[in-house]
Amino acid sequence: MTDPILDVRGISKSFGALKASNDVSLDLRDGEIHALIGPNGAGKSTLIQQIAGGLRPDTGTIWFDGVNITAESTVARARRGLGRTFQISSLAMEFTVLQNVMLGALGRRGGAFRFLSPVMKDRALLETAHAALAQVGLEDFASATTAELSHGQRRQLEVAVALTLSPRVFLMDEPMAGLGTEGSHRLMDFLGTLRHRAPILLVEHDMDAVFYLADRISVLVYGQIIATGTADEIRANREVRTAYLGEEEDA
Amino acid sequence: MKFRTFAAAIGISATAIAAQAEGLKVGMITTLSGGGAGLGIDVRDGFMLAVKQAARDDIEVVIEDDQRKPDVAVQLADKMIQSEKVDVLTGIIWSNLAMAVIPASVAQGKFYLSPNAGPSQLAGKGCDPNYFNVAWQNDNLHEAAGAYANSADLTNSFILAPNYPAGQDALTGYKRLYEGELAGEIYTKLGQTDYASEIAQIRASGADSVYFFLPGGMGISFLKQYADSGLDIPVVGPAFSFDQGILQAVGEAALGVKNTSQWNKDIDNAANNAFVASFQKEYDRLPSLYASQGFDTANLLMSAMDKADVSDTEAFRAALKEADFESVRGDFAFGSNNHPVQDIYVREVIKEGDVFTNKIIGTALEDHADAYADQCNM
Amino acid sequence: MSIILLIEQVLNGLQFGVMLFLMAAGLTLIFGVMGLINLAHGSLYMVGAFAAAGTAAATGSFVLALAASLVAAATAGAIVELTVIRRLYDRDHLDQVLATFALILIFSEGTRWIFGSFPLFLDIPEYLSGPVTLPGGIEYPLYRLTIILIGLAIAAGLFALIAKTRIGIQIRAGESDREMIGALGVNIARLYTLIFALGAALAGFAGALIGAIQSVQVGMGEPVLILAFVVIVIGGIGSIKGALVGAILVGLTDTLGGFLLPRLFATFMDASAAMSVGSALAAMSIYILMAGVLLVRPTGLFGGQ
Amino acid sequence: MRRETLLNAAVLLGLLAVPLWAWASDEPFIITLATKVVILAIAGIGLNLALGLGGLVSLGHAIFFGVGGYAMGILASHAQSYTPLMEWPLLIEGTKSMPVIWLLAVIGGACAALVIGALSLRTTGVYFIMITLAFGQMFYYFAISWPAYGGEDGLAIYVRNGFPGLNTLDPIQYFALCFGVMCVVLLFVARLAGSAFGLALSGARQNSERVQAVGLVPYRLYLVAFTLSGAITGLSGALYADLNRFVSPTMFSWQTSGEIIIFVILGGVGRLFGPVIGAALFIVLEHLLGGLSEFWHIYLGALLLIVVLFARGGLIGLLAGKEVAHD
Repeated sequence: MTDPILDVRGISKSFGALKASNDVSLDLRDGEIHALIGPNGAGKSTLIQQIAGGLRPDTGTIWFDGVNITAESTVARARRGLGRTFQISSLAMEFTVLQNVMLGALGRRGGAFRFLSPVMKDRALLETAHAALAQVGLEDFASATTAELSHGQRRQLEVAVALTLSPRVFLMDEPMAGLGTEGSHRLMDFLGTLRHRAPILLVEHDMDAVFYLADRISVLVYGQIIATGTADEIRANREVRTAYLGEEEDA
Repeated sequence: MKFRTFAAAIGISATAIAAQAEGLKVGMITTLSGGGAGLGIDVRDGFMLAVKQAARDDIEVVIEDDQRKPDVAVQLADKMIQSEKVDVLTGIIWSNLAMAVIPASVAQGKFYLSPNAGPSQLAGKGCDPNYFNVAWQNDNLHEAAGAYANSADLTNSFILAPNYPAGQDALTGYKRLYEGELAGEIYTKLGQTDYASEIAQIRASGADSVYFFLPGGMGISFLKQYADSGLDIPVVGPAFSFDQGILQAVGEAALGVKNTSQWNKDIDNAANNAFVASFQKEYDRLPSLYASQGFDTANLLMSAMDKADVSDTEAFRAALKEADFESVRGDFAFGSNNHPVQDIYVREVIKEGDVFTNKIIGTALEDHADAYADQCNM
Repeated sequence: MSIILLIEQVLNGLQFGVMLFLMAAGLTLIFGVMGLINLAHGSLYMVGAFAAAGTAAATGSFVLALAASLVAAATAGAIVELTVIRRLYDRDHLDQVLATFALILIFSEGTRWIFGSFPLFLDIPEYLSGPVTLPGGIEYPLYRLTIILIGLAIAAGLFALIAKTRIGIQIRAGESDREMIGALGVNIARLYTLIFALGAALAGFAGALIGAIQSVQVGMGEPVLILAFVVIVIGGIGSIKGALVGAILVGLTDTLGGFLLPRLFATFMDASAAMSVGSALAAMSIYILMAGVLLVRPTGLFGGQ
Repeated sequence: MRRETLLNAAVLLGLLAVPLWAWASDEPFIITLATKVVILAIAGIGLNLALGLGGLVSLGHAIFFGVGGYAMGILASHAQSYTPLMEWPLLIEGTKSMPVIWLLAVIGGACAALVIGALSLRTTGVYFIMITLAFGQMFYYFAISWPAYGGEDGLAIYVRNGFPGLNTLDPIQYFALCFGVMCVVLLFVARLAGSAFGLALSGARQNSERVQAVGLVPYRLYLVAFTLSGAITGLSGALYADLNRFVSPTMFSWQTSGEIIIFVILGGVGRLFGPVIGAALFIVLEHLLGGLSEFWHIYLGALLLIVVLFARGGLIGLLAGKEVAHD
């Protein structure tokens, strides 16, 4: 078995008295989808932010491909190949679809300090961008304004931008949120194939999606991981049933 | 393209302007909006009153508002010269605007008559035969205050002014003739409105008098706060802080304060009596120092027009230099650098009925010229 | 330099700071609750001063003049809020800056149109004029002392208003979560108008108090406005406590800077040059203070993230 | 061709035609006004780079305008009085050559913007607006009380500086020179907006989190934009000083910063020609309204209010419609 590409070791983060992350460890291996689930307020967002670089853990370390990245900035982590999609669509809304993807391609090339040559005529960048759009099936919308896209299309575009970075790992924060059934299914199929390009750490509320897609599932409750295992193991786990799924059913 | 002409507003009919062929065109650039507009309005009103009284059809006045911005003034001067093709420029209130406009204007062969500002550079090395100052050289009133301090046996003055060129010149002017000691010398922030700190320092300094140059709102604030501080050391200032326009806003706080001026409404001569009466009738307020300067400027100009045509530059210049007009301040002559040689009086703030005003109590300097005339080569 | 002089300067700094607080409190409340930058706050200060001067001239009563300043500024504030400001709440800061800048132009020239270009008269009432002797033999103007006390009383009142009353709870709720107060069933539109009028009244009151010792003229509001902005930025925008601390800090820095810096330079320069360099630096001192604070704490001393 | 492109072409042609007409009919002041429009437009184009493209609301651009102005004033005043600017460690003489002055104005504006930007960009939002205002006030008070170059009086230069092959004193020739500079600046900014840098900067303005997630550092993008913006505004300051043959601390005042923002808004934020149209409109208004009433600021204020409240795209937005995303 290969070493995990992303390895979170015992991180904790407190806000005052609230322990948002309490000695959390989890890892992500090549070719898998590892889903992170948990009730509202369990600390999923805080955890994702620490992995992406927006927050720094109080203790513990985060390793990426054998390197300790705990102290690195968001930008540095992105350059290493941590491709992130956001919970709320985070795109440049005034841009066209193509421009958004070009932005990713630009990031991949590293450095935007070219001042006079027209970027939208840069062949190499355009190739990367169009390829990414083709993969998510948005090539027909290349010149549409981003603000005009439907919810699901914006999700696809987020993934396309992440793809331009040729990431080693995807970090996806609730990609299914706000999608209709049909949109969810299409995205689920797509993510199912995407895991072979790079493994996915998936935070998701949609339990159908999670149990359909995930190779492994970790359950986060009150900042602690109470179980990690395959879909079947998690379904069978008594602690999870009482602490989490039960609650969910009540709610 | 003409944006506005005030000639119509003051009663000269448009046909009269059209008819005059050999006439003279005056461009007045002055401050009519924003802060300090009161001064420009007074100069304009004084000037236009004289023009109206003369009732002549060979003078046209174009008035523009510089908003107290030097760059606007420069552009207006360009406009006056290039488009309006005026012969004479006048009207500027502030020294920094004067420095921006006058050198370039006289270099282009125009006459400039200053109704208010008199920066030292233009009285000395930068003097010009076409530039005439009808008010004073900037230092004059401050010098007079220094001289007054000597005569009043004040020997330990505390002096203050804003930290900008006119302020620095003011204190230099005071010190030029003043013979006593200085209890302190402070430069305040330009536009400062609270003088508690300075007043505390005056109190602690043991001074026997205070001299201040704080034009406009700064002076009002200073005087009110000084009066409230309980200090009873005599205060002396130049006329600017005690002028008709702002005296009502200072109120009781100014009562009894001595200030120096080359004009006051109680100077007893025919020209002045007529001016004060007609100004009050026309505008329904007492004339200010600035109005008197505007009035004199117009009369000087028209006296020269009677003697020479403006197209004959040499003759017109000589006619201006003669200063053959009835000045409201009495005797008036130009020195070698075209700046006034005149008496400067000491006034005291009094209350006439409900109105605060000034009365002359003495003469600080007689036939006083300025300190820069020697440096002027012309 | 005597200790008495220094104490007197500290009092002056305090008085200046307290005045700035009255301006800054309204600004910071309006920003904290409505997220609005209001450049026209200085105009409300001017409105208060003019209303007070007009009333004092007509009635001769200083108390009535102060009351008039409160009413006039609050009314002007409410009118402006209802007609213009409420369209700006969900706009970006740039739009707010421009629209309220436009209001300054309209207010200033409008006032000049009504009252003319000459400064108006407003004086300290007889019973508050002249100096009093404080313990230690310090002679200090009674009026300035009164201003300090009134200012501190208003500060205490504001803190109590926010901590104890129903409106205060709504204000605090509004600061933390705008949607929540809607959910609580509060009439947000009315609350906003009320807060804006309250801020305006404080500014107008400050204008009237200061108008009595300075000159009441068009354009008097803008220098104070800039200082009030410096205050709330130093204190952290939205924080009343920050406004108080920032105001006192700015008041002391400005007063003591102008007093001490020239003396400091005089120890190693000739007097006249020291005066000119020292006062130039003093004029810049509060802006240097502000830049310094922001560099260390980009959201001010008491500002949230 | 798109409507905005047509409009832009019409503006350029109009801006050329008016002074040419004035030249033919001997109205030199109209040429001076047109020159002022062109120069203020350059200042606005500079600001628009930071404001429109980068979303940086700077209330301190008067600093760079003033730095450019004083670069001209200081160099020319030394040349005028034949005193060297500096004798030690190396001899630097004043100059009356526009190209040299422009170079220094650009460098001066850029350096000031680099330092101020590096400090100010640590803050965001209102704090950024206010800290740039604070830096502006520092420069303003410094210029007022610094006696070496005239303090509040400013510096007057009696003869306009020279440009090889032109008689700059002739209004129409100076206009042509400024117009040429404006075209070069417009071209530069247009190229910049379409470049990799422009894309990244515009992305950072719309969504800074997104830009970071693709591995770009917004701070650096902003800083470079701010510096370039300062350089362009500095250049316009030197031109403006030469138009008036005069510099003064009012160039540094916060009202100047406010007016530059107004041009940009009146014309249309983020539009290439926004500042050009805005500056033209502002000057026309100043002279038309100024002619109507002493209280013309009231009308200016009302107009500005209407534009901000009801016509968010500025004049270009009204005439050319919503901005089209361009590939």
